Amino acid sequence: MDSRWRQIREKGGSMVLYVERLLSLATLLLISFFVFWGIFTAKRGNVPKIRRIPGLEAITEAIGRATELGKAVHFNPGIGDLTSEVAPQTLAGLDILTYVAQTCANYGAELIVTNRNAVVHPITEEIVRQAYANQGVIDLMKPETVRFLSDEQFAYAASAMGIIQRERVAANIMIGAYYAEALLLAEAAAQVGAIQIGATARMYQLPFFVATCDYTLLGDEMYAGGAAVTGDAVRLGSILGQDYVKIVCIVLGIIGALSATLGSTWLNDLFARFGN
Amino acid sequence: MAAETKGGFVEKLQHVDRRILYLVLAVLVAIPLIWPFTLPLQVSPAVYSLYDHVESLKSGDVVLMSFDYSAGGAPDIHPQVEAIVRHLAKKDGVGLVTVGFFPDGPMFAEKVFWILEEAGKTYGEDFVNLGYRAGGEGAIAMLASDVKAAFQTDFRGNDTSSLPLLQKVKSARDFSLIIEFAGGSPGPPEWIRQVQAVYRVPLAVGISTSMVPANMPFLESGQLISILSGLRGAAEYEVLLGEAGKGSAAMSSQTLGHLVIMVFLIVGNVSYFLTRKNSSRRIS
Amino acid sequence: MRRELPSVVLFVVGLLLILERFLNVGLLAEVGQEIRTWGIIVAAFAVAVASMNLIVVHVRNVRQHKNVVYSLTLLLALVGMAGLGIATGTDSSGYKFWYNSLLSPMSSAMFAMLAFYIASAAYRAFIAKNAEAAVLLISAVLLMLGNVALGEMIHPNYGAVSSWIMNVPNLAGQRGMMIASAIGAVATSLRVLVGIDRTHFGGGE
Amino acid sequence: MSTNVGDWLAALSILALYSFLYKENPVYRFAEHLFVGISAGHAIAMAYGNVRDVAVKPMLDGRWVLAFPCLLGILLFARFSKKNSWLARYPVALITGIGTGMALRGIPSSQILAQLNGIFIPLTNISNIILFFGVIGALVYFLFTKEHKGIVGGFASVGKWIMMVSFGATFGTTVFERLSLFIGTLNTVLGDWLGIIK
Repeated sequence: MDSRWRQIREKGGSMVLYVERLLSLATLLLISFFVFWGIFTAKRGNVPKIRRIPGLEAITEAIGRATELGKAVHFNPGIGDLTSEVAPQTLAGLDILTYVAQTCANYGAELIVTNRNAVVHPITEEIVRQAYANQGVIDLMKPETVRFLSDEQFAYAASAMGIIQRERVAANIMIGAYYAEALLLAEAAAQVGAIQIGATARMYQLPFFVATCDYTLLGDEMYAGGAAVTGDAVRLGSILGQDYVKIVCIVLGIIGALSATLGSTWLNDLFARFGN
Repeated sequence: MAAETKGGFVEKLQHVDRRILYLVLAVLVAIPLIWPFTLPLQVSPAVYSLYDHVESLKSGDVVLMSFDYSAGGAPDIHPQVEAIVRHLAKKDGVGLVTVGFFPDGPMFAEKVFWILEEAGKTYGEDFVNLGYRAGGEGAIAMLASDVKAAFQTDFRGNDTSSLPLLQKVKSARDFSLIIEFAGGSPGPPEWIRQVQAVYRVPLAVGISTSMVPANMPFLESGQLISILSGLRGAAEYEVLLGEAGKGSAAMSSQTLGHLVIMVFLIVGNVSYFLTRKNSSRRIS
Repeated sequence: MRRELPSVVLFVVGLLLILERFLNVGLLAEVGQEIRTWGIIVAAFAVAVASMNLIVVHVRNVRQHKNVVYSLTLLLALVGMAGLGIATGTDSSGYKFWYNSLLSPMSSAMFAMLAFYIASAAYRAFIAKNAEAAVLLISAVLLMLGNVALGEMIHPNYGAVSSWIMNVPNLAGQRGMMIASAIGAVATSLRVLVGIDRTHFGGGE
Repeated sequence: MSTNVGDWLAALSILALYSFLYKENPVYRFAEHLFVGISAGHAIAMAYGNVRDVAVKPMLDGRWVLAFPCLLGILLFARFSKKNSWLARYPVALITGIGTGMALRGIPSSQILAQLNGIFIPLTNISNIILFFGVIGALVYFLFTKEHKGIVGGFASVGKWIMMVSFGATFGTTVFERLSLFIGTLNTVLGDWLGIIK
């Protein structure tokens, strides 16, 4: 802190506000402003449009191919639950399941949904039944369309691998929170030559999806995909707000780099002094 | 005809039973453990930085070590703890306080105390194991602001106000160095934003290898003074310490293991593209 | 009322902790300490509840005569280890014996099996079908050569190549992703704080 | 060959779990259930230690207010009853409130500002240029309301290729870590138990 602030401190007038944390507080307020403004305007009607996401479009293509080959589509909303910090990933998986189920009902393709989480299982059953009913093909839905395999991670993976290979599925769609078992599913599907679409925000698993899947949604892209498919105003507004924050960061980055290139470190010092 | 048999061989190559691949990996990784061969090992600047920091500690300094890893991830991280504690054992008058925010943490701290006892150090004066606290990031912030308020009782049931070593320590600011060993969450991000950013104490982390790339930005920005990268980090520290340990012994097995996986990658890709070219030629 | 009051509690707790960081007020620091102490206690109970869930599932298995032997093993192991830890203390040599000779090796084995899954996937599933996968696999191989001493065999200062890849392109991507996901995490936390998102409260009215 | 019971138990339990790699079998399932049970038992023992040291002991010394968080903790068990599972929302509100508050107060300075400060660098050498355009590119890739066309598309693809290198780094380090864990179990089986590792 430069001398002026220190004098105030030493004269006993203790600053109520931590001066060296002003910029961090401003950042938090800025993000809050943009996010809540985005949600507010989206709720009032002008809902933002999400950019093209290749992974999402590939789902339609994959289900189409499965219908041509007369083979099944396997879907799994990840092995996460609905209350821990991976809940948003499971939710995005369930949003996209709505889209997958509707497309399968539309094309008449056979859908198999497997679950590891006992709480998520009945929700997926309801989503698929709703989608088939909307398309008026509720008879297409069989008891084994949505299956709960096991709540133990690797026991789930072992039996899901068995289903993928026995049914020789033509498409394998994995969207949600994934851990080390994702490798087993991806390998089983690769062996039967299925088109694979993967998405997770767990960054330690993402590389293995990129290396095995034909299309991968990277990190937060799955949240945007989930919101785009369901048109959820709150989440779309929040995504718009986050975009504005990223734009501010990009502009600051450019200003900071240009100043540094011209030899001045005013922005570095500002961040270092007030950004604690 | 030749294309057919070549295609046949390549197809057979693709449908090798998974268990054969497992056997090849298991045998090739096990061999160097029985007959190790030593290989040159470059020590990274980050390991030098931590080694120099520990070497510069003076009598009266106290180090905090947090054990935030599970038994499952321990083989990749625990050899680092042994190497650094062996270095601390040589530093007279330097105290060590251990804590854990994973239920397995305190159990692994207890496993290295024999090294300190062998160097004549005693529990209570030279080292203390505070034990485990649930609550992750909140509990870390609690420890950092007031060590003895967060831990009125240590892992062995002693009253912390009666332990001589802990009288020298009130908050995180009183530690000369903090080393966090982590295999997941809470990990470096939580320690940086609740402890390093607030108390400005030198913070190093010893983490599982797969977490290193994602935490490199914290090293480059100076928020961390060092990152020890799994078993290799232990091997490098052992080189500086001049005492071979579990880290160096494993490096030759790691080398063969990596060779196996790289060969599998190459063979897998080559045979995939060969069969795809054959099958596409057959269809067209 | 059943959904509103908990949301108010959540908001007040979160806001107090945020204010504690940015305002230099003694009272706030004391309130923050008290909140965190309560948090440790409730988090400890939460660990017990998660294990209770396991007990409920496997007691039901035993009652319905479904894989009785396995469920009984689990229940006996659970009660035995918890009982021993509570009775003799988790720092007793007896407790350490069972911890070091069963729990520690078995959990390493459970995770070590992943090395095998990666090996078979490397052989069959990691195919450079598109340009992204190709760039990923090539940089992975370049770095793997650097992580073990194979790199040095190819060229004496191969280490400089792999450390440049780690310190420049890798770091750029990680830093960009860190900022983007940090903004996402703040947005998600804000929605939870003000009660827009309530997944953590579970279903039901 | 070791004569210590602990080494025998450790090695045999490891081999029982590895039998899953050959085929799912009863020995594996027995060992797996044993492992899940012991881990849960350990978690309970450590959690009990927390409640004893952080709540019960201080209460006996007069801090009776800590009875309230204990009550909150017990309310968590309401989740198992259909009718009044809403009671469990109060302890969850406390834990989630703490998690949210700690994240919101810490993330801006350490994971946004400090990282942005890292790209206020002179664009005078190739490394700094790659570092700068890589971070900006990754940020542009994660813009979801702007189509990836023109200048935005260009930056987004720079970001994507740079991120592929980062994923390659995570891929390679994960291979290293998994091998370390396997080597750890080999040390137990071949070293401590069979004694063929010097």
